[in-house]
Amino acid sequence: MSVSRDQIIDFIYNEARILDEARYADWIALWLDTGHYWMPLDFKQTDPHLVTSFLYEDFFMLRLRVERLNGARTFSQKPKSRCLHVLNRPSIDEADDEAGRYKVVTAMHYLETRLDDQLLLGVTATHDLAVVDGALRIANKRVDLVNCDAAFPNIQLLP
Amino acid sequence: MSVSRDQIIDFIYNEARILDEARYADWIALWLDTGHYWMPLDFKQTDPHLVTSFLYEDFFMLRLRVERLNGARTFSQKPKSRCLHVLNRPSIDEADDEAGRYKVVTAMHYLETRLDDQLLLGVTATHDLAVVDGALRIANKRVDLVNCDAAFPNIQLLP
Amino acid sequence: MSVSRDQIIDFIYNEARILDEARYADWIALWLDTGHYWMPLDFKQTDPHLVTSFLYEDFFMLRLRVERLNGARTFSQKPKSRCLHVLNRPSIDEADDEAGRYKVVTAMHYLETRLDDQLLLGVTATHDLAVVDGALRIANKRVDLVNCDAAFPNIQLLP
Amino acid sequence: MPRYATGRYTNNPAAIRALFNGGQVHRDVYVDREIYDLEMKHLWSNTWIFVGHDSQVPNKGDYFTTQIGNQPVIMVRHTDGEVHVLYNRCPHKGTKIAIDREGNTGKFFRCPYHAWSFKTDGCLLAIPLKKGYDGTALEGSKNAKGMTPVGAVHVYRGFVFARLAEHGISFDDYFGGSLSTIDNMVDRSPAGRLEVAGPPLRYINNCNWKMLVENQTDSCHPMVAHESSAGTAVRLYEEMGNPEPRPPAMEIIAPFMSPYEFMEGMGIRTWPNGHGHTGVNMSIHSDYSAIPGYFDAMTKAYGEERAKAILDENRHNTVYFPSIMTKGPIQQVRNFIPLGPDKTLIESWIYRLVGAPDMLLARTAMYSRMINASTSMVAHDDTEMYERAQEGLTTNGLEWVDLNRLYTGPESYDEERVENGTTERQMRNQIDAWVKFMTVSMEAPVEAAE
Amino acid sequence: MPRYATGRYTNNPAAIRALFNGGQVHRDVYVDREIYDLEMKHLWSNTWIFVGHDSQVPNKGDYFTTQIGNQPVIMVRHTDGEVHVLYNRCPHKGTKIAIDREGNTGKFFRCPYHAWSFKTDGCLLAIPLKKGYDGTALEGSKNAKGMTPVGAVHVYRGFVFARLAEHGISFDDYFGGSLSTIDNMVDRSPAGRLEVAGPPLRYINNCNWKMLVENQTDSCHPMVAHESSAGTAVRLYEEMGNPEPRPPAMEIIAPFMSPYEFMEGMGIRTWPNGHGHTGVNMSIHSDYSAIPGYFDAMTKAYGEERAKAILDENRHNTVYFPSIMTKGPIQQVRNFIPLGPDKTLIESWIYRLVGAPDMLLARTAMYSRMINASTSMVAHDDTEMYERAQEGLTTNGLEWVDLNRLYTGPESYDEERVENGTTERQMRNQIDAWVKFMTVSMEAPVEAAE
Amino acid sequence: MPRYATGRYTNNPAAIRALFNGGQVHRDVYVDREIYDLEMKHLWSNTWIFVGHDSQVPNKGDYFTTQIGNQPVIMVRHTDGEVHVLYNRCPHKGTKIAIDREGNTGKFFRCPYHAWSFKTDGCLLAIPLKKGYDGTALEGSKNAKGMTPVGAVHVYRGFVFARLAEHGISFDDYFGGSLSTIDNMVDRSPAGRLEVAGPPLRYINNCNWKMLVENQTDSCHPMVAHESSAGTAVRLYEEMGNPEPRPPAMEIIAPFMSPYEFMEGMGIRTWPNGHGHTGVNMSIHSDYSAIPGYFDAMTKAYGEERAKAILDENRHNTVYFPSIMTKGPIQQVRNFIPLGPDKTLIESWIYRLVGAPDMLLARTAMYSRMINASTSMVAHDDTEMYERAQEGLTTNGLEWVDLNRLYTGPESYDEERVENGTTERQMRNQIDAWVKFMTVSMEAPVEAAE
Ligand code: FES
Ligand code: FES
Ligand code: FES
Ligand SMILES: [Fe+3]
Ligand SMILES: [Fe+3]
Ligand SMILES: [Fe+3]
Repeated sequence: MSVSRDQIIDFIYNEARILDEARYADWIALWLDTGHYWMPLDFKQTDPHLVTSFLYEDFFMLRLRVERLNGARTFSQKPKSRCLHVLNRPSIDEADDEAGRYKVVTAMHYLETRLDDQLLLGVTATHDLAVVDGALRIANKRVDLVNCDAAFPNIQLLP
Repeated sequence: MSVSRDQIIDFIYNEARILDEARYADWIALWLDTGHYWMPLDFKQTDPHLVTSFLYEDFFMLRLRVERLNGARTFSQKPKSRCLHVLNRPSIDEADDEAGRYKVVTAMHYLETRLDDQLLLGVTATHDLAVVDGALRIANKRVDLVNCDAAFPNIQLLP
Repeated sequence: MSVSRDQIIDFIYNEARILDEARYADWIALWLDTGHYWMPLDFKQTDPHLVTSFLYEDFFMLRLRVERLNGARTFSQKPKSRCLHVLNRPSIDEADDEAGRYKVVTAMHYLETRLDDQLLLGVTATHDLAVVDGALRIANKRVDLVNCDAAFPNIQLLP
Repeated sequence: MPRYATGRYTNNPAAIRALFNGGQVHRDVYVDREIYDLEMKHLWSNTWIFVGHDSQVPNKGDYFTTQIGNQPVIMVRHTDGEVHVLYNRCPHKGTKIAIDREGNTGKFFRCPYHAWSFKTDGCLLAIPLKKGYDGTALEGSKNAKGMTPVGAVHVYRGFVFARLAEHGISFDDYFGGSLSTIDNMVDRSPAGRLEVAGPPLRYINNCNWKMLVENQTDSCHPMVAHESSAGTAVRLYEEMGNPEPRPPAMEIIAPFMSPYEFMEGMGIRTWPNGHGHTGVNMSIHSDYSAIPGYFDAMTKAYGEERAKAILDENRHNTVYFPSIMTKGPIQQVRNFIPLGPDKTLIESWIYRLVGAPDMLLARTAMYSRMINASTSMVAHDDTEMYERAQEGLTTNGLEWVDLNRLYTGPESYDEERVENGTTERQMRNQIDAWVKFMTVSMEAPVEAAE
Repeated sequence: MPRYATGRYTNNPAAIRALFNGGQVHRDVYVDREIYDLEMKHLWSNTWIFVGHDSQVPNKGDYFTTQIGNQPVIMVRHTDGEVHVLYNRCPHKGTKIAIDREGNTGKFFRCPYHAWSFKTDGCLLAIPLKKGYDGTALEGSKNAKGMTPVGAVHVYRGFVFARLAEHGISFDDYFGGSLSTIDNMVDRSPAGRLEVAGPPLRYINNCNWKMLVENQTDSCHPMVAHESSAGTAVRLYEEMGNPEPRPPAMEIIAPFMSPYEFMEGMGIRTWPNGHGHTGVNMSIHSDYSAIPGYFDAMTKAYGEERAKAILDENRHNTVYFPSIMTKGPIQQVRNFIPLGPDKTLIESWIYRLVGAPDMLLARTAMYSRMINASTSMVAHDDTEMYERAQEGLTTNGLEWVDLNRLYTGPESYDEERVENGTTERQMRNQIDAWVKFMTVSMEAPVEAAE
Repeated sequence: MPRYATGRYTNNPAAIRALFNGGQVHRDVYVDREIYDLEMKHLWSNTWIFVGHDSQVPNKGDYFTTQIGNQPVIMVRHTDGEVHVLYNRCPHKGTKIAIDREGNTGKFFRCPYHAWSFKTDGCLLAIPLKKGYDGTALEGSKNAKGMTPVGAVHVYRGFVFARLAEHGISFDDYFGGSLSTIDNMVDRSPAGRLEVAGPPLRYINNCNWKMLVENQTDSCHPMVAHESSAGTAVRLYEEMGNPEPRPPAMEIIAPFMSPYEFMEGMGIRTWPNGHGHTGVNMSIHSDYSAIPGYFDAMTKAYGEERAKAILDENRHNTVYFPSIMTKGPIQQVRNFIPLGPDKTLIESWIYRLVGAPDMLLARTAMYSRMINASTSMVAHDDTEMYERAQEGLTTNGLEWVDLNRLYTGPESYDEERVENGTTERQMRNQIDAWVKFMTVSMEAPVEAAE
């Protein structure tokens, strides 16, 4: 049930592109419904529960989030935001071909824009990928902001 | 008359580097003289003619543009601008080895500077490449700004 | 005493990650003690001695620099800065497998942050790598700022 | 100049008048913060400002958001079919009702904060839990009326203009004969109608808005400032051996190298209140190639004689002071939106001539991107000049800008005049109108009120 | 509004009072630069402002840097165990003594520039080469005292408040009965103690600080502004067939869709000096699921009856004017830090109920990220409204913000009152206090001095 | 401080004088916007400001663009070989004539907008279509003269200084004995000449320009603020077992750890009008290793005795108030360009000693990048202090900056004095000159004019 190194790297680039193209249904389909999208607040934070975070979203929250983005009365998205990821080459830090589990670390610069505003964020994404029925899926995703202790305006889309 | 995946990817990286190094004669040489450099104005614009654009440059305009950049009386380039592209890994969306035609999509962050000013743009480039006499050439190039509806200062060089 | 193309590329990505993760002891270990880290001041500068530079650091200066970053009384690093590199794919411009010397050019966008401040720099790194005892090491590193003639605030970490 | 206001100009019409001596203008007009704020309060309120084109809001409930001076407004097609212009501000707590550039709001606007709703003419429609306001001072307050409309709105052949001030000069008195350019632009449609074509090019220049407006009739700069683009195009074309068909750039850009003699002969016309145009006798648009089928369509619509007359008019740039420049042969409006004393947003719109071949729209679209975009070489030439001037004017060695070209003595701007195409009279005409509409309301009681 | 100060408000209490007519507030209160500067000088100096929680500095020498209004300060635990609040400014040349968000400085502060040192109560400890100052005017000058402490500090059940002004209203007189919310929050700890849990969420809103403060008791906006998040959550959950266990989001976010009737019944209480809270009778926090073991712990600590009483209190948002909002059921403080007339930094802190199960802290942490972060959907809804209002208020069509809901005549804010949960009385109460503390020191001699 | 001007200082010399009491300076001097604007208008116009070095423009037509205070100027070598300094502003519409940092314009400048041309001394040369100005008011206006030269220019041993004001103190009266440092720097060239070496390091500090100027003679900060760099270097070197040859950093950076005793003995000299230097008796530059062949070259040029005398002078930092700091042993000029009350651009130039070995230039280049760049560890130490102080000074707990060190009573700054190296007398000397040149022109009629 193993996958090739290229398949893993492709998966990471593909996810970023799906987000940039706002293909949210496709994006949700990449996830295992047990997964969490975690954006820690604290530098090198280890506990997602007893310290708060920017995001610690279960599958329901992720679905809610993408549903909301297209809602008729989602005023903060009238007009819509857009984003563009540029990824450093992903690094496969851990690979368990037996279990079909992979840990991939990717530094990226994330640009989010709306009307005349533009926000640039430096983030490091850590993907836990799992092979299910021969296909790669996101088991968990952690996104660390390089300046997690800074004050931010709205960040409405997902790095 | 086919080329390898690596050759295509290398071509895209190479073009960006040529622009960053302001080797404009080399850059013009990459083009088929029937090609257009299109930077649409509208989000997901389909018509380059009856809706205006940032750029829809034929070969003459491209040559004029690079000629002008080095002109003795090009005051807006005294002093000169410089740019630096950082590319996401290019994705070969379509490949017709028979015809020797390839469509490559590349997200990138484009930095343009002059004196103490700096402008960062998020763009997605779509290259139509053609193999002519065994060598890859740019048949057409489309560059979409992630925030195409924003107001911009001068953008004097080419993403 | 040659190394593979992939090993060279991996080395470049790895160095950037080490800097982003502030693993400075590891970073120093990448260097030959005869090396210089050169960040020229002038556009296309050729002489590191009779024209000044942002940096022209010998091994002692590099060690001093990283020592200082963790010093108890390094007030400009209380709190600390953090950085994140996103690299264009490195290009191996010269390879002498005989001598085990390689020249690698890499465009990158470098983000440095501290508290609520963030600085984005466009740089091109040129690595002279040497194979010593079968391992790659940094013989010299040159970093050119795309807007080297601009005025900058503090740049406290290393692109 | 001081970066803060010393109150030198507020409620001081004499000081405003002293900024223009007929041939020269004081640099404070371009760089001073207090002057800018007074422009927003007086000049941009007392004059008629371009808002948009009614084809942007073809259907009931269609709206478009923009600003008049520094005032955010909404242009909307009301249920009665009329176009209304409302301040983009909820009477409850001030929330902007819409910030989408455009959309359709149906029969009413609904504020996204507490759901107060308003008819598309601004009138208050409903408030949730309305009873909470029974017997309160909301009733009878201006807030209870709903979204406030601007002072006056006038739609002229599809172009929507507004005056913020409730009272002031009428549309006709303000524009007078200058409307002939809009007439010509619209008449060029066999159907006598324009339709907006796509979104505008939007670009920022770090300079005062007047530098752009003055440049529109500046006939002594093209052969100098645009040598880098137009001059290079001509040279490049020659090097290629003048191949036919000519690249479009040769038709659009090359004419910018026309010599001084051409510019002199072209002529400049000025109208009262700061309006005027270049290209009285001919212009850089004169030699555009004929578009197959267009003249036939025009003849069918107007008869040959009238059609000829319409197409023989080759005006270059017409300034409708202070907010726009438009053309006849090219269906374009350049909208100058001030963002600060040293920052201007330009929105460049293009329009389709209803009933005319697509090629005319294609040419207008091409002209627009070649001449106006952030990415246009010709625009790079101009912007460089504006932004250098904005910085240069901060120097104290010289405090005056010179507009003396062909100014040989006192001029009356109350009469329509045609002069040598290189005169700076139109720039003087603009500053004359600037002084007039800066000061006309300066001592009105409304001042005291604030 | 003018972007520069015309001096309309400085030392002009009458002009300040004229900005509030009982039911409406003039927009200058939210957008005017001079008003903002006067707020920093008067309102934020004369009132008691939240600084932090003493559990942030548990040990001697522990410090935390923040700001009171626009004044950088350091909160530090002195060697005597007391918490002190000092201006973050070296008496020599003004260097900030520390800019780390927090740390431990040991027995003394040492300026990084020339090594002047200070005890942790601010008193000057030593100067290198001290003899260089023998017989100089430094001796006897205020600078020789060391780091200046703020006017007054009061720690209430762990929460540290400070008043910049040396003289003024006392802590108890200022907060009076409003302290009951803090009591309830702390009483919810079986140990009667809170502990800070992690760093705060920090986010920037491009609006005036008062827009955030007013929103805290704005019970007519959730079902409208939050329909996109809460409404969508409800729909999505239904589409899934209301599975159990409910996703946490349904407990935290869904209640924002509560109907007007619920909001009316919820009730609003106001206290003198601008303080007040929503959720007198019940609130959107009422239906939170019970946490295993918690009630037992509470009973053990307080006895069943008292425990019930503490937990039956379900206050929603309590505003301690002007600087924070806090809750009872959720151990959170939202700190509003003004950065300009149109810019506010919000820091959202959470606390552990010492002696209570972790699950309560987990719920508070979840609430905080779901409702408050830059990445929170609910915060996106609110921020959109604030920022639209900040821009909308610059329009000149209407100069007043309406707060008339359920305002049927003159009100006294000197008495504690409970009213219908949809009243805007608490917003009026805030503006009334705003006027009071803006003007109280306006003609004091200290003015002349500057 | 108020962010807007209350007009407290404009035309109010008494208020300016009240900002300095001999030993302490009011923080408005560093943070107030109105004070900053007045500095540009008075202090930076009435004093002699560094422009550049004549070796930057060796040939006729060579030019260099920079600014004097906030005024953009061009330094150019005229056809007669003289260096001229002109305001960078076209007399037509204000366009900056050149914005390249440097270049060669040939025999004349040509404005890029409408091609007015000017001789390299600024005189109007030609206007296209000149006849358009016949009989107009341009003739006889100041604009017709061409590009305006600054008030006065003086080249001293290659260094170009200018005074914006037309009338005022002469170059010699202004600098007096302080020129001895420039003399020593230039004398160190066997040819008695310097040549600029490459572009300057350019960096931005978010602080007032005076914080940098005061730091130049602040001998009590190095061992404290630079412990992180210099102290660490010393420790690291020891850990390595003091290897020889010493790393260059040990020669350049380590001396910043010199003890107070050294600093005291070093001595400080002050001259009238705010000038002064550290390192009267010796300095951190004293122990620089000898460069092979240099002394021979000096002896050949000057004779041994004179050569010794020149090289025995080891001045550290010399401040030519207000705009630069320079050294003798290191051929460097640090140019302080104010960009706002809280923003300063520093340009750090280095020069070659004509006729001396390359190694001296190499050392100067090394010193410059190790001590001055945005990337310099030593600069990081200093910038951190300046920027912390800029923010710290906004606190209201203390309004005065202390400069009392070794100030035991009224001092006269009109006499040259040498004192203990740790005195803050030179900082007081600067503020004294600041008051003098801020107020000297304050009531001149030119005021009324504006
Ligand atoms: S602000 Fe618009 S309804 Fe309340
Ligand atoms: S500024 Fe603090 S010791 Fe000098
Ligand atoms: S502005 Fe210089 S010639 Fe017109
Ligand atoms: Fe032009
Ligand atoms: Fe809300
Ligand atoms: Fe220093």
